[in-house]
This record gives sequence, structure tokens and C-alpha cells, in this order.
Amino acid sequence: MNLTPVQFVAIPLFAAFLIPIVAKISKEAVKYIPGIVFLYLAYVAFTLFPKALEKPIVEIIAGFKPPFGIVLYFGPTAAFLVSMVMVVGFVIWLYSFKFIIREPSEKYYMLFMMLITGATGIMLTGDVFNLFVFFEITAIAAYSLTAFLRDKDGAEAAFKYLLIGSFSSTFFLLAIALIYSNTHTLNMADLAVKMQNVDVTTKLFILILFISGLGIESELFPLNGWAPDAYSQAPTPVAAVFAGIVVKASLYALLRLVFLMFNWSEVFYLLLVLGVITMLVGEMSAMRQHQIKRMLAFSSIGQMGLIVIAFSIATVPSLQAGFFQMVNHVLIKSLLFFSAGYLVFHSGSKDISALDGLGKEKPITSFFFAFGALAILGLPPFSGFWGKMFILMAAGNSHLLLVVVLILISGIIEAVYYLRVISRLYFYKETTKEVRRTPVSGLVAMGILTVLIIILGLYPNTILAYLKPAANDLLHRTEYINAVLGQIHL
Amino acid sequence: MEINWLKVLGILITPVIAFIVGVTYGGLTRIITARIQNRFGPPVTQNFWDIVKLYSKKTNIQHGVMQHLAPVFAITASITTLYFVPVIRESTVFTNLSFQGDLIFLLYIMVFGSLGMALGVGQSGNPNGAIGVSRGLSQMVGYEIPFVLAIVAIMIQFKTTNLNDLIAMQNNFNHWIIFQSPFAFLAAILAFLGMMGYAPFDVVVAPAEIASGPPSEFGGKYLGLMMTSRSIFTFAKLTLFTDIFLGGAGDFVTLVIKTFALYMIPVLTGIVNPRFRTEQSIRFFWAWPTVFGILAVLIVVW
Amino acid sequence: MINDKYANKIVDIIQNFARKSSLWVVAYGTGCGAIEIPPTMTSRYDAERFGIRGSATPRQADVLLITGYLSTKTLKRVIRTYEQMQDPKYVIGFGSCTINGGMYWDSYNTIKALDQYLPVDVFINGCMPRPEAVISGFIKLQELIKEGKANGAQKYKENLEWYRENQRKVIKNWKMPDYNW
Amino acid sequence: MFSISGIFITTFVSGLVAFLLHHSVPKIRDWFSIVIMGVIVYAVWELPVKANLLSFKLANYNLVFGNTEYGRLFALIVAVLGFFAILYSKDFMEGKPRLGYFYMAFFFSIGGMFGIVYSQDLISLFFFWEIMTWSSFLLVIYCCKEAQKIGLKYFVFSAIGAYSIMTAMVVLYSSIGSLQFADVFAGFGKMDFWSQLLVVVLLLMGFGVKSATMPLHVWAPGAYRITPSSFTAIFSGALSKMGIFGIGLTLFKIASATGFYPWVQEILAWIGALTALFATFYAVFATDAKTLLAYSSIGQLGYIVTGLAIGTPLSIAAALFLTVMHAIFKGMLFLATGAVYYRTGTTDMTKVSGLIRKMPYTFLTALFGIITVSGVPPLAGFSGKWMLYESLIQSNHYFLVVVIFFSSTAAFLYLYRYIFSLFLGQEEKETENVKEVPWLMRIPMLLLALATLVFGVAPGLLLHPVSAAMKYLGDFGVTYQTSVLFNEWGNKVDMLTVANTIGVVFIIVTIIITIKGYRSTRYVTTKDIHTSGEVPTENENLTYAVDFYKPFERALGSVLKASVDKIYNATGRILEQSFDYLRYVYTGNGQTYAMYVVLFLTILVVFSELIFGIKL
Repeated sequence: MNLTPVQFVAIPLFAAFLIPIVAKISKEAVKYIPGIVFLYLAYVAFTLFPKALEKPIVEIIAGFKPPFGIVLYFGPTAAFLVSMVMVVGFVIWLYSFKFIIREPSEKYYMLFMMLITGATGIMLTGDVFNLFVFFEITAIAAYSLTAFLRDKDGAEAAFKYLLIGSFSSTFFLLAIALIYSNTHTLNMADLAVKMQNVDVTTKLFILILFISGLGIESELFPLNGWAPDAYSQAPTPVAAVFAGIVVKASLYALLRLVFLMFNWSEVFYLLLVLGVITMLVGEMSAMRQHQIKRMLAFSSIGQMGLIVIAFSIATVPSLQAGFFQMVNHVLIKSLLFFSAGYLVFHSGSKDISALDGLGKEKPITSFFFAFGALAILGLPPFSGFWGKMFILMAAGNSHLLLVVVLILISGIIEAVYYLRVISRLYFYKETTKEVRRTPVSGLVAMGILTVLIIILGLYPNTILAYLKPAANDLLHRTEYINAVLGQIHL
Repeated sequence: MEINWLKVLGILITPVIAFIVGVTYGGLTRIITARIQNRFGPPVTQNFWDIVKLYSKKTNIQHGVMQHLAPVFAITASITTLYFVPVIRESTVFTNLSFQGDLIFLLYIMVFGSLGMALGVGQSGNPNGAIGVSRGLSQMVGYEIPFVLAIVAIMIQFKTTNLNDLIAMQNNFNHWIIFQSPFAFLAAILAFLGMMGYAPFDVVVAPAEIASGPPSEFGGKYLGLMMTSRSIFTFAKLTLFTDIFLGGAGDFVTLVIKTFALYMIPVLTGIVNPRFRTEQSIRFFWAWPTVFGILAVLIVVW
Repeated sequence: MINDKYANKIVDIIQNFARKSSLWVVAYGTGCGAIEIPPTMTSRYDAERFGIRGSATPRQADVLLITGYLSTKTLKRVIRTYEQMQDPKYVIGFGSCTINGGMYWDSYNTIKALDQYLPVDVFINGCMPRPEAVISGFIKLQELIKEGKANGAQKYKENLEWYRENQRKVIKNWKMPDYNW
Repeated sequence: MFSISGIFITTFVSGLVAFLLHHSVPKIRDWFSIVIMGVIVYAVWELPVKANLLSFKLANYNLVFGNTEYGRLFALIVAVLGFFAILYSKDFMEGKPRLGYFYMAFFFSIGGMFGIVYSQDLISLFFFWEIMTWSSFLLVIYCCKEAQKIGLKYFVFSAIGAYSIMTAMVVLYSSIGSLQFADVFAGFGKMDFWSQLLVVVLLLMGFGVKSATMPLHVWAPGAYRITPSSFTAIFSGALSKMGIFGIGLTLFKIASATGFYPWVQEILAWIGALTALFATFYAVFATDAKTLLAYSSIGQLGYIVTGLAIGTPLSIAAALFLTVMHAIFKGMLFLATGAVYYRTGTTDMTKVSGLIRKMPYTFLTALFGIITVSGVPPLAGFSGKWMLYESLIQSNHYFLVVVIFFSSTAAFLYLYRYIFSLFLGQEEKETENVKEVPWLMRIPMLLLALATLVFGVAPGLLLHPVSAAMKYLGDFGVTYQTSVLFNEWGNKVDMLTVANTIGVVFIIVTIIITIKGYRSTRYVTTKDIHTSGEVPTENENLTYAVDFYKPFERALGSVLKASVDKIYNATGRILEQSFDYLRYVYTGNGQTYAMYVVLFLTILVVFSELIFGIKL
């Protein structure tokens, strides 16, 4: 069969429906399905990538030509993000292989697959309403994954998430309704053209709705109240999924819409300010957290702020930097969550103070945590260094020195709380307990991430080549429109 | 290279002369002190006999090699200092090595001896000695400032750091630096009081409180060596000051006159003064002498 | 090499002269006699004429001046001080108390005859001896030194056991480092 | 082998290998490191001097590495000192935990320093700068729990420094478009005034942190105290020199092109002098030997900064000379202190004393060390100080020279305190069965001591590479002969004559007073001292070690109260407190979060004119 982007959506969905059935037969088999899916899709993604680089692949569902039918747009950006999701998804699956021991694991995998479906859908679709649908799929899967452990805290967190998430979908839906009533089309490319002759106030209101709707999922400052609880109460791989996939997907959606319809300087300025505030607040409130996973949650809020800053500078290098930082964040934060997961699991308490002397008890896991901490501080020779570097340089090139300074200050704050944890791990208590093993699958997962981090750090060129077209694709809407609708002169 | 025998002669006899003059000055000091205190006083050769006696002590004690070497350090410093100071102006014999060194070098080599002494005193293990050293070093920090200010002022004014050039520039009476920059002289001479360690700046060897401080564990030949080096060092310092401020000396008579005149300043101050506490003396040096020094520099600058 | 005998003789003469003409005194003010030292040193009688001056520590001193009676308690310190002095060293017993206990002849804890415990070179009689007497005592010592007869330290070394024995008799709880010559 | 990449790869890989060896065959770990370090020294020595030895394109920046005379000087310092330190470590670190970790961090920091001195563009300089920072941080927190706060302080200050360099890089890149030294040096003059000023200040700040220049020095005392001595030698000897390296580049290659260069010089010179002064004061009253040495190195680095800032040929020569000398003698002193720690288990100067007869070699090293530091001839410290003073006087910095001279006189105080408290004074009962350290620890110390003597007699040997390095910084020439130093007025001091005079007199007098038969001397213990007739008992402590310089303290009065450290700590506390309050924005209460969302929306709607410029 020939490889088409639709598989990215179809196969996980199919897998998701398949899993319960297979579960009837054998619970063991279920575990392997997601792995296979990820491997296959990664293969697809990497084969399609070059094609997408030459010319964006536009796939039309059910025969109707755009703007009437539904299209999947597999441009460089989408290709990049999808392959990222696949790789990370695979690693996360590898990790949860032994971590999700508690029944019913098949539900977990099913929801996981659903979530992947939604995420890829968000990244691929060229239709606003589809976007909303996939968005909802992702969100619902996320809610239920949050509560997966079926304990009081998880339920509470999930409820909060649900509460806030319902706001976001409401706004989103409202915006779409407005759009449709004004332009009678839902195809994004078409919208990009048609929105120009919608009157400004409506456009503005739509924009505001979009920002507040999608901003919730992509953790912009005042809207990200759900994040810390969800991250800290959900099972560890799920937290990694949030940080790695959900947030990135919704951020992508937000950016795509903004770049297509509302590329005014004010919007970017607003996003920049929001990003800075998010970053600072995230780091500052991470500083004095008592629970390690909460700390990581806040730190990833901070990182999201950084990424938003990078994107809202809206030049090719800055977008490149943003994508690079996305990758860093996905890799490093997953690594941190993974190792933290096992550390918490073995110390038996979520508190940081309970980690004293674990460096002796669990040398490898602790090493991975320390490694991740050093990497996320942007120290060479790890990949975090280049991400920060690119963003700073981009900011400098568009003369945002204040932003540069703020980013660096937040970096210092970050250093303080991460290094404290390292100290606790290794130097606070000289335990003589025997070494306790971490399951191999987990170690392999972390190992893969570590290797990737090192490679990216020593030789960032590996992915930089793909980032430039991605940035262009996101930045210049004309290509997008032309690719979808054929030559239309604006 | 051919050897300049006159130089060699100078090198050989200068310490001897310095020793004799220094010892005589010491004797004279004791007589003058006695006379001021309405006493008769010892013979002028008293210090000499003291030193001989100390050398002729039958037994000596030492607490270790550093104490054994401390007086050697001291006398080495004195003699080296002497060699690098031109004793007689434009004479081949008595400007020993003064062309090879300069003022800043002298400032440092003068410390060499006290450093070695301090080490020896340290090893002698007598707390009084350590206290003395601590006082001495603190006091040194005190008088170093005005002295350096004065020296700097002179160096800037005459654009040289070599003593022979300085002497050559003061070839006649009214070119003497004491008249050219009197403030520098004031600062330097006040610092000189501290350097010589007579009262009121004799807190280092205060015999009544810390049993003569640093030398309290030294007796016999060690004490003898120390006294010898002190006499030589006194002479060297006096000559240095003469060279800097009084235009050096053409012959021994003028040298003796000038040095003795200079020497009387600390002596006479010492006789009529009680003793400063350490912090008092440091404060003293940081008050007026420093002001004089700064004035000297400022005058040179403008 | 010149004849050793004469050389040594000359050296001895010089040394003895030097020793005689500079006597550094460690005045261990043991008894009431100490009051007579200041006038001896100061302007009225000016002992410095003879090269006599005080020294701060026994390491530098030549003469140990026992001024008056010695209690058993002070004797220990005096012995220690004497043993810390360096050869050649001399002891001057000052006042009657050092000779026969003087007015403390029947006291239970004073030393009656000093020369049982330390080798005294010169006794100065009187209670108190006036400064003139003190100075004459010093001059006597100087003559002895000049003739090379002031060899108390020698005696002390030779019959150390005897001295120690006497000292141990009076000094209970004997905790002294031995006199390691 | 003799390629830069070779050196880098060797260093970093052998770091990893040492780590692995520790976990597989710990026996050969030490010897492996020693051999590798030796090879590296040879490689660094043989490396050809060429501006562009290795260049490649990484992440659309051109990274260039080259070996300049200036870099070579520092590279040699790092390599040689590193070799000695690692030779010393074999016995010193024996039986300590986490040795693999130690060696790895050690090699990484060495490699980082190589990267800094060889890099020809700011990106790679910053890259290796950061590597050096975190690896040395790992060594600061190496020892124990109490090291953690200190390490955090060190890291935060290093981060501040590094990030100010980063900001400067951003400014440079945005206005020049390239970060290679060649382009930066060429293009800097054409930038506008404010960005020039910004860049210069930021760079000086960044490098000043590593060279512990006040007021950015507060990390140094703790960090130097807590690191294992064998690395503290590197820390103070080589790692702090990276700051000097950067300051030199900044001053002569970048700032010299600007209009405000003289101001920068003056201000920096004064900063250096005041650093020297206050650091000396703090050193005088320190009670821990390593803290004392830490403050002392802060002071010495102050001299160096001043020398560089004056910018006359002689002063630069003095500064670079002192740079090398400081590496040597501070290495010696820290190694000696480490030896004391190795045998007695403490570096508290009020606890240890009278080690001279137990550890004569260590004492000798310490003695040479303090003589060199104090700048007393004939050892090498003097030449550097002499040149510094002469240059200061001849460039008419009258009061600067007085401040410098004063602080270097006050240096005698703490130096004497150091050697007296550790080695001289009463021989304690606790340390009566202390032995001299093993030979592998003695050799580095003694070799360094020998170096001070050699360079003292023949400063020319050292001035040769120094003047070569000056050629790189600009057209600076300094006249010298192998043993003769000249100042700019043509006055000279001949170290050979000095050394000969001192040596001859010293030896003659020593012979005279020690020949057999002359007036026998007998040795008595340090208990047998003049105590007014009292007999001190065995456990009676007669050492005078506490409040050694009380009078001086009284004289100084309230000068010492001033402490910038307190300010920093207060700031840190306040910030943390405020963060602690701030995190209660996240109440954990769903309604509140919902309210945030609504608020956000309303704000956007209400203030839309402010934000988007469109009325809604």
C-alpha cells in the first residue's frame, strides 16, 4: 500500500478501537500494539518527509475539492512535528511498557492511541472544524488519562482540567461559529483569503477567542492553572505526553491559525508578552515547589513560555529556534519526567526532600535525572544549549535585548532549583542501601533520549536542515494557500 | 670579564666600616641617653663589648633550624642592603653594587631580614616572640604608607629610581631633596622613626610586657649576630636616607656628620617619649605622615 | 697556626674582659631586697657605668641576682631560671637571707643557705645592702671573672647530684625537666 | 596528536575513560590519568602557533580554533599545572569516594580551559566556558553536604558572568553579524557608542566573575575552601586565569578601539587595586588556611587586573608575568596546604601548629611560596611586583601605586600568619606522629618551588613567552635580558647579582655560625622556653594562634564591617521569599483558575484598543 498522510490519523484511531477487542483475547498482546503503530508511523513519516520538503503533500478526503472538502496538509512543519510525535510516542510507549503495571492497562493504551490520533490530526488537518474535533479527542483522552490512577488527587486534577478545558472548547467552538457565519467556509486556506474582507472587530473577537481557547491548552500564563495538578497527578508517562505532545499540538494549532489569519504585529507582540510572563511565572513558582513532579510541571510551563517567545518573534531564525527548542523540551522534559517517575516511585513520596541519597540507591536513574537537569539548563555540550542560543540570537537580531536578559534571568532561576535537586540526590545523605534496579524498558527509553540529546548537542545540524523549511512553511501563508487551493492571487 | 679589585675591596671593607660606625653610634646613643637622664653612662665601646661577650658565650640553645638561620637571614639582608646603597658619592670603592639595583628593590630587600627573623622567632615557639612579630608587622603596615608616598613623590619628581642618579641630581646644597620637597622628607622621616623602632614605636620589643618580644628566645651568638646586623642595618638605612634627602656624601666626614644628624632624630624622640600601643602607632602613621606624603605627591604633580 | 697555648690565652683574656665589662642581669625580685635594684640602676648610682644592665629573659642574661629570701615555692622557679641561662653564668646572693636565712632563720618555708641549691659566686651581705654594697659586689664579681675564677656554673655541673638532692629535699612534687647538658 | 582536535578529544575522552576505569579497574585509573596528562602537556608544548588550525561550520556559525602566542601561554599554564595536580591527586585523593566522578570532572574542566584559550570565535569560547563552569561546579560540590550551598553560589555567579558574556555576544552578533574574533575585532570600532559601552561592560563583568574581581568575588572563598586541594590548585592557579585571559582580550582587542578606552582603563585599574586591598584585609583575619589563600588569590588577581588595565608595555608584561607566577606559587601553596590536610585532617590554623620538623619538604614549599607571594627577592615574585610598580609610577598612577604597595605590604601579615600557624610555633601533642607526605605529592611541590627560584634568578626565561604573547595583544615591546629587568626610565635591577650577593653572604655566615667546635648549640624542645620560671605541663598550649592580628583589627576599625556578600545573600533571600508568595497564584482551586480564564478574556476584550489598537 502506498504511504499517505491519512495513515497518521487513521492507524492510531484504528489501533485504539482494536485494542479493547484484542484485550479480550490476550492482555499481553495489547501492550505491543502501540509500539508497532509508532514504529510503522515513524517509518511512514520519515519516508514522506523528503517529499513534503520538496512540495507539501495535500490529501483530499472524500473527493470534494477544497475549499469544500476536508484536506490533510502535510507540509514541512507538519512532517517535522508528526515525526517528532512518533519518536517521542515510541519512547513513551517503551517507558510505560513496565511502568503501567496497574490494570486496566488496555484502557491506558487505548486512550493513548486516541490522544495520538487527536494530536496528529491537529497537526495535519486543514479544516478548522476538524481541528476542533481532533482537539476535543485529544482533550478528552487527556482528561481521562489524568484520572487514570483512580485516586482522589488524580480525579481532582482531572476535574480541574476538564473544567478549564471545557472553557477552551467553548471558546474555540464559538470562534468557529463566528467564522462560519461570516465567511461560510471552514477550510483554513480559504479562510486565510476570505478573512481579509471580514470586518475588523469580528476578526478581533475571533482572535481573542482563539487565543484564550487554545492558550489554555498551550499553557499561556493566566490560563494554565490546570497544568501543575494534571502533570503532578497523572501517571508519569502521561505527564510526558502532556509536555511532549498535547501542549505542542495545541500551540501549533494556535500558531497556524494566527499566522494564517491574524499576522498583525500587535498579535505577535501580545504573544511575546504572554510568553515572557509565562516563562517568568513558571520558573519563579517552580523555585519553591516541594513536590518534584510539580516542580517539573512549572518548569515545563516556563519552557513553553520560552518557546512561545521564540515563535512570537516571528522571523525565520526565531521560528527555527522555536522548533529546535520544542524538540529539546520534548526530549529533555520527557527524560526528566521518566527518571523522576522512578525516583518518586522508589522513594515512595512525591516530595523533593524524600530524594536524599537516592543517587546511591538508584545510580542510573539519578544519573539520567542529573543529566536532564544539566541539559535543560542549556549547558553545553547538551542540546539545550543550542536551543537557548538560537532563541537569544534571534531575539538579539530583532533588537529585543530586554527579552534576552529576561530569558537569561529565568535561566538562572532554573539553575537554582534544578541544582538543588541534584545536590539532594547525591550529596545530602550517604546511604548504604543496596542498589535497586529500574526496569530495562525504562532505562532503554531514557537511554534513547540521552543519546538524542547528546547528538543534538554535539551536532545540531542534524535537524537544523529540516527546521528552515518548517519555519518558512509556518511563516509564509502564501505557500500554504497556494498548496491547498492552487494559484490564487491575493 | 676582568675583576675590578677596587670594587672587591669595597665589598670586603664596607660591612666592617658599617659595623664599626653602627656600633659606635649605639654606644653614643647610650651615653646621650644617660646624660639626658642625668647619669654618667657606659663607655662608648660598651655595645662592642656586649657583642663580643655574646659571641663568646660558651653554650647556646636553639629550637630548630629556622631559629638557627634567622639571624643569618637578618645579617644577610643588612649586608645586601648595604651593598646596594652608594656609601660615598662617585667613588669606585664605596658605591658597591648600587648600579645594579634601585629604590623599589631596596624597599623589598629591607624586608627580607625581618621576614627571616620572624620565621626564626616563630619556630622558637615563645608566644611573646609571636606577639612581637604580629605587632611589628602591623606597625610596618602602618609606616609603609607615608614612606612609599614620599619615595613615589621623589621618583616622580626626578624621573628616576636609581640612587646614583638621585645623588647626582642633588650635586649642590640647594638641590637637596630635603629642600626641594620638604613634605616628602617629613613623611619619610616620620616613617623612619617607626622603622628604627625607638620609642614611642618600640612596642615590638617592649621588654616590660612581652620580655623583649622577638629576641626573647635568642641568646649568645644568635643575639650577637642580631645586634651586629642591627648596627649594620642602622648604618645602611641612615646612608640610604642621606643619599635620598641630603644629597649623599663626598667623603666619610660629611657622611658621618649627616648620618649622625639624621640618627639623632629618632634617638632624641625616643628618649623623651613613652610607648604607643600598636593600634595607636598605626593610627598615628595613617594620620599626619600620610597627609604629608599626599601633599608631597600633589605638589610634585602640580 | 700560631702556638695554641698563647692564642688561647689571648682569646681568654679578651673574652674575660668582654664578659666582665658587660654583665646582663636577670633580677628575679624574690624578696624585699628587690627594692634596692632601682636606685642601683638609676641616676643616683648608675650601675650602667660598669656595663651592668637588666635583661628581659634568662636566655640573654649572664647574672642571676637573688634579691633576698627565697621561699621554697620561689626556689623552684629560680632554679628553672638559672638552668635556662647560658654559660658562662653567675649567681649573686643578695642580702643576709641568702646566706643564713637572716631574719627568717626559723621560718619553716624559706631557704636558709642559698649555696646549697645554687652555686653562688658572690654574696652581698647586709639587710638591706645599700646600692654601694651592691655595686661593690658586682665589681668583686667582675674581678673574679677577669681572673677566670667565677666558675660557679662549673661547680654546679660537676656536683649536680648533690645540688639536686638538696633541691629535692625542700621541693615537694618535683616536676622539673632534667638539666640536659 | 599535535592537532587541536587531538588535544580536545584526548582530554574529554580520557575523562570518560577514567570514569569507566574507576568502575571497572580502579587500579590503573590514576596512572592512566597521569600518563594522559603528560601526553597532553607534550602536545600543548608541540602545538604549532597558527591563528587558524581548525575551523568548521556548526549550526550556521563558523567555529574557528587556533593557537596564538597569547593562548599558548595560558594553555601551558593549564597543562603543566594540571599535570602536577593530577600527579598529586594520586595519593591525595586515595580512598575518597566518587573518584571516577572526580577524574571525569577534572579532565572536563581542563578540556574546557583548553577550548577557551584555543578558540578563535566567541561561540566556541562560550561553549567551552560553560563546560568549564559546570565541570568545576561538580568539583566544588564534590566533597560533602555543606559544599552544596557554596556550590550553588558558585554556579549562580558563574551563570551571571556567563550570561553577561552571552548578552554581549547577542549584541555583537546583531550588529556585526559574525562572532569570529577577526570580524569582531575589526568591526567593533564601527558600532555605536551605547552598544560598545554595553558590550565592554558586559564582557568585563563576565570575565571578572571568574577572575574573582570585586564585587563579584563572593563565590571564591567558599569554593576554594571546599574543593579538594589538588583541584583548588587548578581552580586558583589556572581556572581563574581564564577570566584574566578574557579581560586581556576585551581590553586590548575590543575596548581599545573605542573612545572611552581611557576611562575603562582607569576604572578597571582602580577596581583591581581595591580588590587587592580589601581581599588582603579579609585574608589577614581569616582563620582557615584555604580561606586565607583564597582571599590572597583574589588579591593577586587584583594586581593582575590592574596591570592589564594600565596598558603600558611594562605593566602588561608585569601582569602576564604575575599571571604565570600566581599559577605557580598559588599552586604550591594550595598543594602544601593540601599536604597538611592530608596528614592532619584539618586546615584550621588555630588547630594545627609546629609541623616544620614533621614535614620539612612541605615546609620548604610553603616557605618558597610565601617568599614568592610577598615579592621578596631573590625569588620570582619580586620581578613581577617590581615591573608592576615601575610601570604604575611611570604611567603617573601615584595613588594607585600606593594602594597596591600598601596591600602587598599587608600581604606579609597573612603570609606570616599562614606559615607560622601551620608549620612554626609550638609542636602540639596531637600532631606528634605526623609524617611527611609521599613522594608523588612532594615532587610537584618541590618542582614548583624550584621554578620560583629559577624564574627569580632569570626572569628573562619567563619574559620571553610573555613578550611573545604581548605581541599578539598589540604592538607592545618590553626590553629585558635574561636576568636584568629595565623600567621605562632605563633604570634596571640585575636579579643575578642580587641572587649572588644574597646567596654568597648567606652561605658564608651560615658556615661561620654552624662550623663544628664553635660554641656548641644544643636543641631544646619548644616547651623549654622562657616562661618566667614556670614549667609548662604537657597539655599546656603555648601557641599564639587566635586573634593573631587583634591590634591591626582595632586599628582598621569598622573598615572590615563592609561586606558585599551580606547584600547578595539578603537579595537572594528576599527573592526566594517573593517567589514563595508568588507561587500561590496557583491556588489549586478550580474556580480560581476558571476566574483567571474569564478575567483574561475580559481584559483582552476591554483593553483591546490598548493591546490591538482596535476598539471592540
